[in-house]
This record gives sequence, structure tokens and C-alpha cells, in this order.
Amino acid sequence: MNFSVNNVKEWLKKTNNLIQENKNYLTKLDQAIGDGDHGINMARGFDEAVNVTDDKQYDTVADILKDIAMTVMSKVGGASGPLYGTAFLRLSLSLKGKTEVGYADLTKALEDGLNGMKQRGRSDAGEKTLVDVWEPVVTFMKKKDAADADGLMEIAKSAVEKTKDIMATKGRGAYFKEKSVGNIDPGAMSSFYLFSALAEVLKGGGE
Amino acid sequence: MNFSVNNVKEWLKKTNNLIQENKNYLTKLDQAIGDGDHGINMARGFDEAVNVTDDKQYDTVADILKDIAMTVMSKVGGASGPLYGTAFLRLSLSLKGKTEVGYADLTKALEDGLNGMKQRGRSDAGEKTLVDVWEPVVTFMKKKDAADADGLMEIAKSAVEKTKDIMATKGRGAYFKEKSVGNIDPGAMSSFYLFSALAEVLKGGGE
Amino acid sequence: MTFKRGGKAMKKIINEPTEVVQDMIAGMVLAAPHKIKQIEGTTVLARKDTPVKNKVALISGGGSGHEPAHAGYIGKGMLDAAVLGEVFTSPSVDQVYEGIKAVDSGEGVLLIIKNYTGDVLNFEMAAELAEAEGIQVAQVIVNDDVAVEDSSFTTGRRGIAGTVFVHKISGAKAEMGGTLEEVKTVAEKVVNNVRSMGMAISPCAIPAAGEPSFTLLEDEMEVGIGIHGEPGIERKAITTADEIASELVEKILNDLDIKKNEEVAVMINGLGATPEMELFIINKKVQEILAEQEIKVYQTFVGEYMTALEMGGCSVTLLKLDEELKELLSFPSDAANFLVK
Amino acid sequence: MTFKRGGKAMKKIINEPTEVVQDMIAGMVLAAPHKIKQIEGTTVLARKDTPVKNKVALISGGGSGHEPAHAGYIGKGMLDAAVLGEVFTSPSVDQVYEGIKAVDSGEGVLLIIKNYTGDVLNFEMAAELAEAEGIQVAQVIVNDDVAVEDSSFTTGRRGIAGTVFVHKISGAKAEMGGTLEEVKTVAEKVVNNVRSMGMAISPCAIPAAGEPSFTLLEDEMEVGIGIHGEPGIERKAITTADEIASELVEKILNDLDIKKNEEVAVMINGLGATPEMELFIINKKVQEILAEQEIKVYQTFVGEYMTALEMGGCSVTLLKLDEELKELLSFPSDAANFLVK
Ligand SMILES: Nc1ncnc2c1ncn2[C@@H]1O[C@H](COP(=O)(O)OP(=O)(O)O)[C@@H](O)[C@H]1O
Ligand SMILES: Nc1ncnc2c1ncn2[C@@H]1O[C@H](COP(=O)(O)OP(=O)(O)O)[C@@H](O)[C@H]1O
Ligand SMILES: [Mg+2]
Ligand SMILES: [Mg+2]
Ligand SMILES: [Mg+2]
Ligand SMILES: [Mg+2]
Repeated sequence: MNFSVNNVKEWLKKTNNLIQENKNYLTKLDQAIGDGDHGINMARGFDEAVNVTDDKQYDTVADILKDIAMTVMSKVGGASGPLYGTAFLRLSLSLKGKTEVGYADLTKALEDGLNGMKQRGRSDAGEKTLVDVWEPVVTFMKKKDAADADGLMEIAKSAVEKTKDIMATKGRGAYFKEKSVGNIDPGAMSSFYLFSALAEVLKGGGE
Repeated sequence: MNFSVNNVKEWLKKTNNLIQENKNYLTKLDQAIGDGDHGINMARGFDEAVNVTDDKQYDTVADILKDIAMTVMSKVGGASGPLYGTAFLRLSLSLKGKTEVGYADLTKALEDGLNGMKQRGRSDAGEKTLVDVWEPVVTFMKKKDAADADGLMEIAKSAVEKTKDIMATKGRGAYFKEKSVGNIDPGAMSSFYLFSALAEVLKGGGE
Repeated sequence: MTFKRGGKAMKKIINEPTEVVQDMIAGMVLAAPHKIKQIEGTTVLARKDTPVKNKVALISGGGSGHEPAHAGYIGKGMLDAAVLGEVFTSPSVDQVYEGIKAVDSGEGVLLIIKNYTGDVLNFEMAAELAEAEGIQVAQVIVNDDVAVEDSSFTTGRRGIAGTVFVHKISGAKAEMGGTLEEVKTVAEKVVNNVRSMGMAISPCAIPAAGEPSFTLLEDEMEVGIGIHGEPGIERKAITTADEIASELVEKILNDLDIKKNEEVAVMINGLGATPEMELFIINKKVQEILAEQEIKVYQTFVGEYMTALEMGGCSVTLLKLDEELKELLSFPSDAANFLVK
Repeated sequence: MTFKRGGKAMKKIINEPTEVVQDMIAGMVLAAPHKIKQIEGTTVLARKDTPVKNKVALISGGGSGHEPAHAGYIGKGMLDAAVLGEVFTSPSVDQVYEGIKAVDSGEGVLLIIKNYTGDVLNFEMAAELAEAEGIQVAQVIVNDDVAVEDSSFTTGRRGIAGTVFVHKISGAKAEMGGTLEEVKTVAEKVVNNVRSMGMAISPCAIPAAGEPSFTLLEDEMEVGIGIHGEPGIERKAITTADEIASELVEKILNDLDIKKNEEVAVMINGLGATPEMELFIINKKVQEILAEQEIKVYQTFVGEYMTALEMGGCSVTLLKLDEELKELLSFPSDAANFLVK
């Protein structure tokens, strides 16, 4: 497959659609174990990312990913802004100069993104954050040597559910200690939208 | 009859009992066309007046009335404090030096009290204030040449009811303009308690 | 404490509901022991150094629940004393009288009275008592609330946030050595040139009553409300901040005779529960309207100056200025809630 | 505007819920055009005279909704700039970066960050960008909220009202000519000696969300709550002001190593809806407890310093002082909400 600039645009738009549809739900999740703004933050930032990139021409996937990174970083705000921003920036760096992006390249790029977020957030899997979705997804993708959209979807879905059982130790959720258990992490949920949108795109098999 | 120091004490205590029992009702009336503190103000002030005077010895009616005046003036506060205070002060002045207080003396004293309040409040009958109870009561007492407790009670009662029909032009009620109509004036109601307590005492015929 | 008596409960961070004023006074003195003192056995708070030699003294006061009014305006260049009544209840004659005696240095005392029957009667009687004792006393009655029509047949207009400008300006005049007559004259000048109007979106409750003294529907606001919850001009569905600001300013300008290029001081006052954020949003529109009308803004004050317990809402005040008033407004003040360097 | 989405409605005096921060910023600049300016195209407010020659610059900031924090602390002797985020949302990297560039005079910039993941990440990344541009940047992270246990494995303690003392004292140090290293050192000294804890009796609502971000029962309070409504130590039936004050002070003193005769600054901070009257009632008890423990009070601050929109409640802050901190705390400041003569 070749994961093209148009695929990235498609991925971003599908992600944004899911976020806009579930804006209030994300905010509800953040009201339970945060400060109730995650839906508002993500909706603001990803809408803007689509506006910025949509009718713009890009030569490489790295270029558009950099624009997305910068927009997300400046428009989402909160904790998730710099984290998602870092992720997209690492994706861009990882794919820099590439004219063709194959499955392995994409997987490696996502792994770089995950590591970037962990460094930035001083966090690891098991702390009830978006890392708990990214990590299993990346591990799954590395096991495969071709895109498995449905499998990816399943993994992401179950990973989000699993965040319920975790007691938060990072982010605002940490203030809720035991009480954070039983709630889905808002950032994990928004990451699920990101990956289910990606799965949709991969179903198309890229260009 | 002789309206004695003990009669004054009895009058004050009966008045205070009525005020304490109806404290919340007076406050409710004041919430409707005022600032909701008349019950609190009257309850605070008359309780104190009883405490101050009860076990104290007085040679003359004028003396105890002066103590009541001072206590009411300093403890009731608001608009009603100085008004009731002025009334009791005028009662005291009017009866100064008298060892025997007959019906005519008492009536004259109440008339002086009424006039004192009108001057102080720059108000007259028909403005939806306590004057609208005092004035008819005094007029009624002047018509009689002996105490008519039941008649006094009736007059006072109907006077309070009539304040409903008046549009307030003095006191906080005035801010309610037309909306003040239909509500009983709180000060008129507290004055009713004062006169119904007086009627009770007069029933006893004084000492 | 919570209160469930009658209507909806109001929570308050207090001890005995009947003791709130005494507790507050104690807390105020403990907060600034070097600046203010309580006159023994009274509810009068005064400058630590009162009576101040060779200076006309200023006293304000009224019911409590309007903090920082009035004790927050005690200090060099502003008030010599504040007489505190029970919540929303005028202080009694004897308290005002004690205040007058405490601050008089022989130069006389100006009483700044908000136009409510209770305040007027108690301050007036105290003034009579003081004069009988040979103390010179002058009075000024503040009635800046344009929500009420001005009339000599009725109680007339209420005194609200504009009173703070009277404190500031007449306090400066006294500090500069003005005579009682001069201080009174400038205080009246402020009264004649200051207009205010407020609005509320949520009620407040007197602690001893425990329940709100009025209620508003879920989407309702009251325009022109008084600082004790007295009725305003109308109740209607809450509109935007811009529409609210426009309505308040329009009513004020209709009543204040002011021409292009004349200068004003602006006060956006929070009534208690309304966040400063919303006051600044109101200020934005107020300033835009004044700019359109080519009215110059000399200085703007945004914050809580004259509150109504935890009432949600705000008031706008405009004070028309001339050179004298500008100089006095900018004169230094040590008052905790109106510091001017 | 009223909001009925979901739970109980909250009324607000605003225009577009998504525009509240922009509207507020405009209102703030219009209120003090001679003192503060908006850095073009950003949500950064700065001293009118920034960058200030030969002076280390101080920047604070964070989500909006905590007014007067942080813009109210801009001024000579305190902050050079405040970077404003959306309501309860950290400002983004680029905004903080713009702020740093705007205030740096070449002497370096100190970032005062409250310990929330969002603030830490955005300010930290902005600092990296600025350093890449050759600007010296230092950071201090404030975590005074003793309701959260201090831990390096978790997010750790939150920064709340004590942050205002960090602004004041490090701002004074910078004004006196301290180097970036010196200013940072004294800022850290404050962080190490300041402790706070809050409580709430009623919630607040983010305008864009429209409904309260948490709810409390009619007779319930939450002890240890954060300034965004984050959970505290426990929810229980509301008690008296004296009991509330005792609980907050006890928790603070357990965490602050202080001995008899040592001195503190006290801050009784209102969270938004709570009347000043109640803050003074809390102050009364706080001062009584400190007196019993023979802890000396150098200065007391009562008012709204770090709010949470219209949340009802308060926080208590104690700052342990030495000679250096006392001198810096008393150093003149022009900040609108922390004027010191
Ligand atoms: N240290 C961290 N590492 C990784 N992810 C984090 C960290 N802190 C917070 N998050 C993620 O950010 C989400 C919250 O984002 P958001 O609500 O937009 O920011 P804020 O918490 O500043 O309001 C959390 O649900 C969590 O997934
Ligand atoms: N000018 C006046 N003349 C006579 N009575 C008045 C006047 N103003 C107010 N009152 C009386 O005082 C009552 C209100 O008393 P109260 O509530 O204790 O004082 P306040 O209005 O200051 O809160 C009114 O109901 C009215 O009867
Ligand atoms: Mg959040
Ligand atoms: Mg009343
Ligand atoms: Mg009253
Ligand atoms: Mg947030």
C-alpha cells in the first residue's frame, strides 16, 4: 500500500467527524475524572486542523503531518494538545523525505509518535492515559506485515474499555485516585477515534 | 382605669410573644415588598426590650417607656427601629411625671407617638406603612371615653387588611410601585401585634 | 451551614446566623490590626489613628452584606469610619452616634448616607444627637440608582455602587484640608454627577432568614434590581452581555446630562457571585458604547465594590468628571479596597 | 445566556460561549489601556512598557476562569506578562512562546507554572523553543495544594492560590535587579514554604460546556477541592465556618514545618461566589488558631485572588516567611489586584 497525502487528509477528516459527533461524550468523560474540557479542546483543535490542511497542496505526507502537529499543538491546548501535537510531529519526522509510505513505514512512524508522547508526558502504559490505546495498537501493528483494519479496530476498542480498570496516576485523573477506576479515560477515547478513523482509511487500502 | 408599669410590662411581653411567634411571617411579608428582614429586626429588638425591662423596677410608666424606646431604637435597626423608637419616646414624654395613667392619657400618648412617627418618617396615612394602622386606632380611641378592647382589636385588624389595597409610596415598598398592591405591609402587621397585645391588656382593665 | 427553612436552601460558610456581623467585624480587625480598629462595644470600624487632627471626618455605613462596602473604604484619603448594621439592615441610631463621637476631631463630620428610609432615619437622628452635643455634622444622601424614578413624594432613588465614588472624592477633599462645608459641597457634586444601574441573574439570602429573598426563573434576569433585591424595571429572559451592557448604559446616559468629549469614570461592579471574567465582558461593551458616543473615559474600575451577598449580577456606574473631580479621584488613598498610589 | 444542556442550567453574563476569553481580554485592555497591552494576535497580556530593560521578565498564566489570576498580577514589581488559555485549559505552546519573546529584554525569563500536566507540558515546550532561539528561560513549578499528596510517581500536588505569593515575591526580586538565577531561587523558596487548601459548597460551569462540571448535594461540601473542581479529600455535610477553618489550617500546618514565633503571611481566598463577609468569618478563626499556636502573622490578605469561575467556597494559604521574603512581599507593586505602596 501507499499511505498518501490524500489518505492523511481522509484520516484527519474522519477523525474530526468522530470527535465532533462525540464532543459532548468526551466532555462528559472528562467531567467524571478531569475538568470537563477534553471534548471542547479536541473539537476546537481538530476542526482547525482540517480547515488548515484541507484545500492546501502538499508534496509529502511529512509536510501535511507537520501542519497537523502545529495546529493541534496550538489549538487544542490543555494536556492533550502538546501530546497529540508531539505525536504528529514525530510522525512527520519519521516519514520525512519519503515519497512512498508503506505499512512498515506507517507502523514505525506511529511507534515514534507513541514514544514521543511517553517522553513528553513522562508517562507509560498502565497510567490511564491515551498511551494505553496507542501502545497496544502499535504492538499489534508491528506483529502484522500488512494492514489489518478490523484487527486494529478491535484492539483499539478493547484497549479503551480496559482503561476503565486502571487507576489513573497521570493527568487530572490522578487526583481521583481509586475513584478514577470504572471510568474510561477521555484521552484514550479520543485516541480510539483517531485509530478507528485510521482503520477506515486502511480498509480502503490506501492509494 | 390606671395603666400601670406592670401593664406596660404585660403589653410589651404579649407584643413580643406575638412577634416571636410570627417572626417568619413578618419576614415573608417583608420579602414580598421589602428586603426580608422585618421579622428578624422586630424579634431581635423586642426580645431585648423585654430582657432589659422585665425584672427592673420603675417608678413611673414614663420611665419604662423610655427604656423600651431606647432599646427598640438601638436593637431593631432598619426603618422600623427609629420609627417604633420615636413612638415609644413620645409616649414616654407624653406621660412624663404622671403617677396615674387614665384612658385619656394613654390615648393622648399614642396620638403623640403617631405624630412623632409621621414627622420622623415624613409620611402620612395612605402610604402603606405602620401609620395606616396607628392612625385609625388612635382615631377610634379618641372617639371613645373608655377602653373598648374588642373594638380596638377589630379596627386594627381591618386596618392591616386595608394596607393590601394601598400602593406604597414610602419605605422599601415604594420600589414595588403597583406590585406592592395586594400585599400586607410588614410594619402595619407588626403594629397590629402591638395593638392586639394592648387590647388584651386593656381587657384586664388595667390595675 | 445549610438552611432549608422554606424555599430552596442556601449554603453559607458561617457560624451562628445571628452572629455573622460580629464574626465578620472580628475577622476584619484581625486582618488589618495596624490599619483599622473597632470602637469598643460598637459595630463601628474606624481608622486606627482616628480622630485625625485638623481633618474633617467622613462616616459611611449601612446594612452589612455589601462588602467591601463600607469597611473596605476606611483609610487615609477615604473614610474615617464605617458603621455596620445587621445584614441589609441600617445600623441603629446609637451606633451611628458612637461613630460620630469617635471620629470627630473638632473639624466636623460628614455622614455619607445611601438613600434608604432606614439609613436616612438612623443617621439623621444620630446627627441630631451629635449636634445636641455640640459636634458639627453635615450629611449627603446618595441616590444614584436610575432604575427608580426620582421623586420627592416617594422614598426616591436608591443609593448603590456610585456611593464608592462619593467616599473616594470627598475623602480626598477632607485629606487635602477641606472644611466641612467644602467637603460636603464636593460630595454633593459627585451625587449630582453619578448614575448607576444594576441587574441580577440569581438571588441572595440573608443568613438569619436562610432562604433567598427573591427568586428568578432558570432563564430569567431582573434589570434594575437593588442591592437588597428590591425590584428593578423588568424581569425578562436573560440576554447576552452586550445587550445587558447596552441597556444599563442607555438608561444611565438618559439620566446623566453629558456631551461629546466630556469625561467619565466607569465602574463595573460585581454583585457577588458573578465572576470577574463576566465583568470584563460587560466592560468591553460599555467602553465600546462610550467610544461611539465620543464620551472620554478617564478611569475604569472593574471588580466587587458594592455587593449584595452572593447575588449573581452586576451594576454599571458612570461618574461625569471635571478637573476638580479628576484630581480628587486620583488623590492617594490607603483604603484596602480602593488603594491609590 | 442560560444553558440547559444536560444537568441543571447555569446562567452567565456572556456573549458567545466560545468567545469568552477573547471578550474578556478585550475588556481587560479597555479597562487599563495605560497599564497593559495585548500582544498582537495572541492571548498574551503584558506590561505596557514590556520588554523592560535590564530586568528579568516574569511570565505566569494558565487556563482562564481564575480571575484576577493571572492578568490582574501584571505590573511593575510583579508579572511582565500573563498567557491566557481557554477556560480551565492551559494556553498552548505557541501562545506561551509568543509571550516569552515579547517580554525578554535579554536578561532572561522566569516561567511560573502551576503544577497541572497541561500547563507543565505547554510551558516546557515553549521554553525549549525559546531556548532554541537563544533566550534564557528558567521555570518554577508551584504545587501548594496539600489536599493532594506529594508524589513523584503521579502528577503530584496542584498549584492554587499560593501561586500569587510566588508572583509577588519573585516579581519584587526581579524589579530589584535580581539575576534570572536569583529570581528563580527566591521563587523556589516561596514554593517550598507555601501551602494551601480549599473547599467548595457549590460548583462552577465552563461556559462552553454550559453545565456544572461537578455537583454537590444541598447540604454537602467538598474539602480539598481544586480550582477546576478536581476532587478533594472528602465530601461531607457542610459544617460551621470555624470547623472548616480549623480543618484547612490543620492540614496545612501538618505539611508546613513551622515553629512557635515564626512568621507567616495568610491568604483567605474566595473561589468566586462566596461573599467577602464569609471570608472574614473564616479569617477570624484562622487567626485565632495561629495565635493559639503562637505563630506570628506578618500580613493577611482576604479577597478573591485565585478563583474558579462562580464556584462557592474558599481556600486558605499560609506562607512561612523569613526576613528576605518579608522584604520582598512588602516591596511596591503596581499590579491592579496586588497593589503595594
Ligand atoms: N502525563 C500524561 N501522559 C499522557 N497522557 C496524558 C497525560 N496527562 C494527561 N493525559 C491525557 O490527556 C487527557 C486530558 O486531556 P485534556 O482534558 O484535553 O487536558 P486537561 O487535562 O489539561 O484538561 C487525559 O484523558 C489523558 O489521556
Ligand atoms: N417613611 C416611613 N414612614 C413610616 N413607616 C415606614 C417608613 N418607611 C418604612 N416604614 C415602615 O417600616 C417597615 C419596614 O421595616 P424594616 O423591614 O424593619 O426596615 P427596612 O425597610 O429598613 O428593612 C415598613 O413595612 C413600613 O411599615
Ligand atoms: Mg480536561
Ligand atoms: Mg426590611
Ligand atoms: Mg432592612
Ligand atoms: Mg483543561
